[in-house]
Amino acid sequence: MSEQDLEDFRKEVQNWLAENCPEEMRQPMDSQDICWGGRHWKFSSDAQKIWLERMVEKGWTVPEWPKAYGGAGLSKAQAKILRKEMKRIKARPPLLSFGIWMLGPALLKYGSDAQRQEHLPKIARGEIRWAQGYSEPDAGSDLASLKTRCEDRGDHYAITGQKVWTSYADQADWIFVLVRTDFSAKKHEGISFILVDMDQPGVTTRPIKLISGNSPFCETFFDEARAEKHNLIGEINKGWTIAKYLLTHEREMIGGMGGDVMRPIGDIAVQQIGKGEDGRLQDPILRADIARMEIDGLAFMATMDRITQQAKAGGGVGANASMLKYYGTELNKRRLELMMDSAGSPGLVWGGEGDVASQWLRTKANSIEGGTSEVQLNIIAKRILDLPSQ
Amino acid sequence: MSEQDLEDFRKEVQNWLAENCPEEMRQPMDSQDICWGGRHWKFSSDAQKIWLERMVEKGWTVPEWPKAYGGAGLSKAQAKILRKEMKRIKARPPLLSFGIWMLGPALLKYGSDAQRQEHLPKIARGEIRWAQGYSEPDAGSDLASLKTRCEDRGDHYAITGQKVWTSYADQADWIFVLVRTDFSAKKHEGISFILVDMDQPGVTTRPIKLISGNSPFCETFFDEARAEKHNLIGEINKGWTIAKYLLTHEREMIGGMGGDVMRPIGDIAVQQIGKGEDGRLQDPILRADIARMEIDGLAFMATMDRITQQAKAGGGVGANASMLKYYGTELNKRRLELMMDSAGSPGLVWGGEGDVASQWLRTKANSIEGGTSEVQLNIIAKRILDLPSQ
Amino acid sequence: MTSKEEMEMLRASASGFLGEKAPISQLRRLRDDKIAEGFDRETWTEMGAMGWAGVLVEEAHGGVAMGHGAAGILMEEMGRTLTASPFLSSAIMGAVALSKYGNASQQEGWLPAIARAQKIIALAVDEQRHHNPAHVKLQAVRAGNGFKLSGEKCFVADCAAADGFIVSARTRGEEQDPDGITLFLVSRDTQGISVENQNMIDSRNAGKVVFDDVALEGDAVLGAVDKGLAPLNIILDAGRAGLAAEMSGAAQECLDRTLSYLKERKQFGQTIGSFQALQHRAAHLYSEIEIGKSIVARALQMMDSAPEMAALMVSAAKAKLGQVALLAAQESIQMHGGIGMTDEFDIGFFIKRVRVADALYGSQQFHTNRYAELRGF
Amino acid sequence: MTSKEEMEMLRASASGFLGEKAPISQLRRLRDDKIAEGFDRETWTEMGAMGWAGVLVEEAHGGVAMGHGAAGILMEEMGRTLTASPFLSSAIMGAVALSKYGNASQQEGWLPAIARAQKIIALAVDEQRHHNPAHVKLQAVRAGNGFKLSGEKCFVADCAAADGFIVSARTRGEEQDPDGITLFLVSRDTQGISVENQNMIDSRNAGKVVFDDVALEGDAVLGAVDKGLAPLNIILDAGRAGLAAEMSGAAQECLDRTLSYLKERKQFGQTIGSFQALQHRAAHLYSEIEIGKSIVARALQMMDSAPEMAALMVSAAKAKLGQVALLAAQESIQMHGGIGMTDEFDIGFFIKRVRVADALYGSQQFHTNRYAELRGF
Repeated sequence: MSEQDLEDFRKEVQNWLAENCPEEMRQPMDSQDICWGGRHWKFSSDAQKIWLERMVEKGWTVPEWPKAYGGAGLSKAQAKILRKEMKRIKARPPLLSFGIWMLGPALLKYGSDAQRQEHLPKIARGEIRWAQGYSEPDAGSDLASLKTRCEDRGDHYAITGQKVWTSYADQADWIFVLVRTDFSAKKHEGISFILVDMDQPGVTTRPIKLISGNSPFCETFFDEARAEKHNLIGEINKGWTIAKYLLTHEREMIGGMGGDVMRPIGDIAVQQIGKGEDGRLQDPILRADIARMEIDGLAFMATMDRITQQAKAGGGVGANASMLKYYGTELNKRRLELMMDSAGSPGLVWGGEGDVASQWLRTKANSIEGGTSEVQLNIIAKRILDLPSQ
Repeated sequence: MSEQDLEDFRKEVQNWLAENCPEEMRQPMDSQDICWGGRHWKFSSDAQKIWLERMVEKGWTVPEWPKAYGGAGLSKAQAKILRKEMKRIKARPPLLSFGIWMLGPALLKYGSDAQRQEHLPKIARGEIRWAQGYSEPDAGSDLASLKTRCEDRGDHYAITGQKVWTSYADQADWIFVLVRTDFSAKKHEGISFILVDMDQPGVTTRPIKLISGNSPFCETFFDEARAEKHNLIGEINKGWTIAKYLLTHEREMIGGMGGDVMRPIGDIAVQQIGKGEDGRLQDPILRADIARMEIDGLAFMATMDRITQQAKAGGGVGANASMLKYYGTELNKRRLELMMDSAGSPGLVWGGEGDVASQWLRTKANSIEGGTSEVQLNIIAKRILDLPSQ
Repeated sequence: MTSKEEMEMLRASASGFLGEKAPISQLRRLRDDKIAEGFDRETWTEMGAMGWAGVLVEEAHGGVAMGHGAAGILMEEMGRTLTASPFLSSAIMGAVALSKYGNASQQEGWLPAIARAQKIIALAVDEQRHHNPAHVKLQAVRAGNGFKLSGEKCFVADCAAADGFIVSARTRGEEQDPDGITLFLVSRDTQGISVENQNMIDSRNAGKVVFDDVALEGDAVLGAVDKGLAPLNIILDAGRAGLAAEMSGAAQECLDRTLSYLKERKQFGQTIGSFQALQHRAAHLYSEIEIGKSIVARALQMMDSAPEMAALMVSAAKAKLGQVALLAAQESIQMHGGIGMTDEFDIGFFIKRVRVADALYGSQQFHTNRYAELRGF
Repeated sequence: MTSKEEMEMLRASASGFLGEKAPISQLRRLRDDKIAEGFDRETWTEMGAMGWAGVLVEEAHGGVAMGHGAAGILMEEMGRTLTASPFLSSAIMGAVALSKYGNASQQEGWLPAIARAQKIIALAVDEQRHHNPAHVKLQAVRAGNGFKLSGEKCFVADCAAADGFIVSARTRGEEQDPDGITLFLVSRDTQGISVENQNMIDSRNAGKVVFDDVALEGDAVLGAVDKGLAPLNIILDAGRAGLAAEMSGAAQECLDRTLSYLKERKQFGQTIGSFQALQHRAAHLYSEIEIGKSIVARALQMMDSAPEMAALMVSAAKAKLGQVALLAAQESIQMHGGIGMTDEFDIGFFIKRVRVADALYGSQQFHTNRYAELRGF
């Protein structure tokens, strides 16, 4: 596509957004303003509903997906323009979901055309909300030791077992699950990837209350839950390949949250603590800690850019996703520790000052979810540094 | 011994020192003023010679050793008084040596009376200078894998192999060596502890130049070196017990060097860098680092005292020697890094300002010699925290 | 002073009592039941009966006068069980304030009741988001024989249950002037005092106290008029040393619980405690905690032997233990993995308490800076 | 600006040349032979022939004008081999100073010779133990048409071989006054200049330069009278970004050598690189180095695109790389064990160079503080 074509596209996007993005959807949002979609979704406003419908119609909830599956078939360059233009007018995302982030990419890569046809458009339109069923109580870092059993019952599969850390499973419609289909094979070789409708008696969920007081995750129990045979993705017993793909994908996303690390906390500290006559933050020790943290934050952001660009040039991010995930999440933890240090006593009150305490506690999970920091360090040591196993 | 007896002893010591410690021996010393003794020792002054002779006569070079072996048979309380009184008048130690620190304690614990009789008085009198032969090129952290061969030749043993990190071996007269006497046994069970006269053609030494430019260590080569049979200490093949005892002993000594950690570096920095109008060190970032380092130094010193007192109350220091060694040496490295930071460019010149650069480089060995930090952490994990092996 | 043996007996009895009567499940219940006072009255009464509340009160006033070393042992054990009580506010800081600076009628009126856990004192000192005892705006204006107090204090621990407040007020000078600060002992029921509880992350009680034209007699002054900052710092140092002791107990408990988990949890076919990287981190944490305990012991000794000279050691201890306890809490969550993030599991209570304990009466940054200032650099 | 492909070609050719002609053994020989200049003339001449010395000089003056990104690649590769040369002093800082602030006769007189490695410029800026460019006592007093310079500079890198010095002098105001600093370009052979080499731990040349009533013409001024501090900081920022690049190369080399050793050394019957604790430390170090490289690249980009606005990024890079390279050097000695402490083994050369590179033109503490000041806190 020529520069001119892209410029035309930009104009078209600008015009369309100007006309179609409701004013209310251009306001700053917090977590309860997110539109997750799903069978039981209650729109928080007419504007939210209209905005989703209009974007769905354009295929812009999933702009790079093929038109056949509810997308707009945009090129990377076009999609970037769309993102930029939306950001320029501060348009809220019309729809967020694990379907868009996780299952969609997996189906596009490993699904059959029929499977894509069945599931992708519903994701694009926000009709079905998805959860992820990976970890189990005894399969955390060692995910491949999972035991959820999936048995062939002729015309369908029956699933029995327990998953944990299933995000918002209590509000989800369907779940993509890693299951064991062969108990006699080596642990990585008996795993399959399957889609399960949660609207059945065999599936129950229970929210997990976290130390932050919130419950974004659930335990999900399968008791002879039914899955249709055509909903097994890829080959049977080859689900680990898909799992690994999605883990790397997830890692990049979580590492990407490191974007937060550069929200300038020096400025926040100046507001909260004030400066002395010498123009320096009045807490000299905290000042040193914040300066070091900000420098690492700058360096990390520059690394995200550099590695993303290298990836675009070919070869992908590879095992460096582990490095980004490790460093970004540890940095974010440091950042929130310093936010707490800066906030002082108002930060120790639940719900006080941007709820910094909840944010702080939430970050402690960053270095656990999507593979712990220790797992990432193992991966770096083995795959990048080529150090031997014991 | 009653309080009154101790008071009388203190008076006696005071009087004796006042009369007998030469004025020159009460001046601050640096490393070239140390008296190491030995066959080829050249006294740096008459005063050094007289001071040694007088102290030897009193048995006060090794005050707690029995009189029969050249000591004074003092109780712990008396020895403490002697140390205190010497410190009060700033008396230099009359004699330092690996014989006093290392071999002496080993012989007192594991030697026969004849062996003690032969070697201890010469150590006490500074007549024989000892070196330690432990590490080998392929047996560092894994000391027990040592390969220096010791063969029975009927009336004597013949030793062949190579030792490294033998302190000042080029100036030593005798060496205590860990050798393998049984190559078929398990690695800890074929090791013996033996004393070797270095004044023979079968023993040669070569100084190792260090990154600091100094050469306190040597390589020592044994080529059919002769050792008398009566100079094997303890039982044959049971030398590992003695080695372990001395390693713990050495660890405590090196950890004890942590005493350095509290030489107040904040004051040095103030001298070197100056204070601003706010009364604070002019480098605000370094100030934060130094304050944290000093606090850890205070805490570490308090820990040395606490654990030494616990040890006196019975039970010994035990595996906590590893904790002290680990923490003390890492702290000392941090301390010298900050000394370099504070010194600025004059610290980057060889021999500049108290030769801080050499000291700084020297500290890098602290966490390697006497068992690396990694080995100490392994010991803490296994012996104190009771964590399982793989 | 108390003998080594008595100390060890005290520790054993405290550990037994707290483990049985006031374990973490008690704190969880206090939280879930939204008990405004933030502690269990019955447990506190029992602590009083055992003499704990009088640990720093002279025998003449009904205490047991065992000293700061003993108080530190109790704090350390309470740190292990995260037992909530007004011990720090009342039995440490309240007792020190009244014993050292109270007049005869203040002492008689309060000390015996403090020692028996019948009355509770809370310290109202902070006015800004960060601790800074020299920053006092709350005004005390002379009125007749006495004073009128107007202003606000925040982050007042145990304000909900307090029967009396020790308040720092400005009787002269500007906001940051070290001179011109006066301490007052004020009964809770005095006209014009209102208390606003806050929902703290450690589930204990703290909040704001507003003084609206509170009229006091002249004998409400604690110590000397205008000269309150030095006494206040000694009162605070007693509390800071106590908090350091509490954090050392909390850190040790985090380590112990983590070690148990490491020995039990299996991944990749192995006990995770056999992984060397985790072993080294646990061994490092062990070392830090040991180092921390020693400096706490020193600070407590100094509070017993020469409290006027204890500031350096107390700040070192408070700064070090803030750092160590946060490290311990963070490492314990990380090594527990996902389960450590769940509210159902007790480990998360530690990080929340440690954060509050670190901030209370000066964060690690505050005390690192104070240490450097006291050292003259 | 130089294309990606040209950059990669430059890196490959630099790596090849340095590995063959100027490996660490060259530095060892320079040290052992006590070569006062601290670098190898022949190698430097070859660098000139390859165009390296003119990397920042315009083509009109005989350079190749490839920019700071290219200069950074050369510094990074020289950091890997610890190649000593006056590249930083002359080809980076000297070239920037003259290109940006030199008058026509200064440019014509020096730039072509700099670009061909025929003349060497050194920067004489520090007067105290710590870098502080605003602190200038060295006096430049007006005398006739020109100036007389009196005073001393220390830690002047490459002073032994310098043909000319860029000197910061005070033409007005007090010691710390940012205003009143003037830069001069002074030929080495001017009457009154004496140089005293010091025996530096990195085996390169640096020393003191004394100016004793040095008489200069008015056209020896570089840039504007009294307004030298801002230009000086841009010249310094070029050097600082270069040093950060050098330290990133040194850090990477330390890691690479350590990884090789970890894969080869056996203890306890295992390759020590299989121990998880060492793996995690190596992986952490790898991450830090990657992070460090990115900020160096940013700083170099800024020097190319908007040098007046590069200060923040340059200080971030210099501070970060000082920290990362010292970590890398320390970890590599520790992981090599005893052998890492011996002079015979090359790894010890890195820690000594990194220490000097960290201190030169501002330590990590200096730049962390400068970063915070530029950020306004």
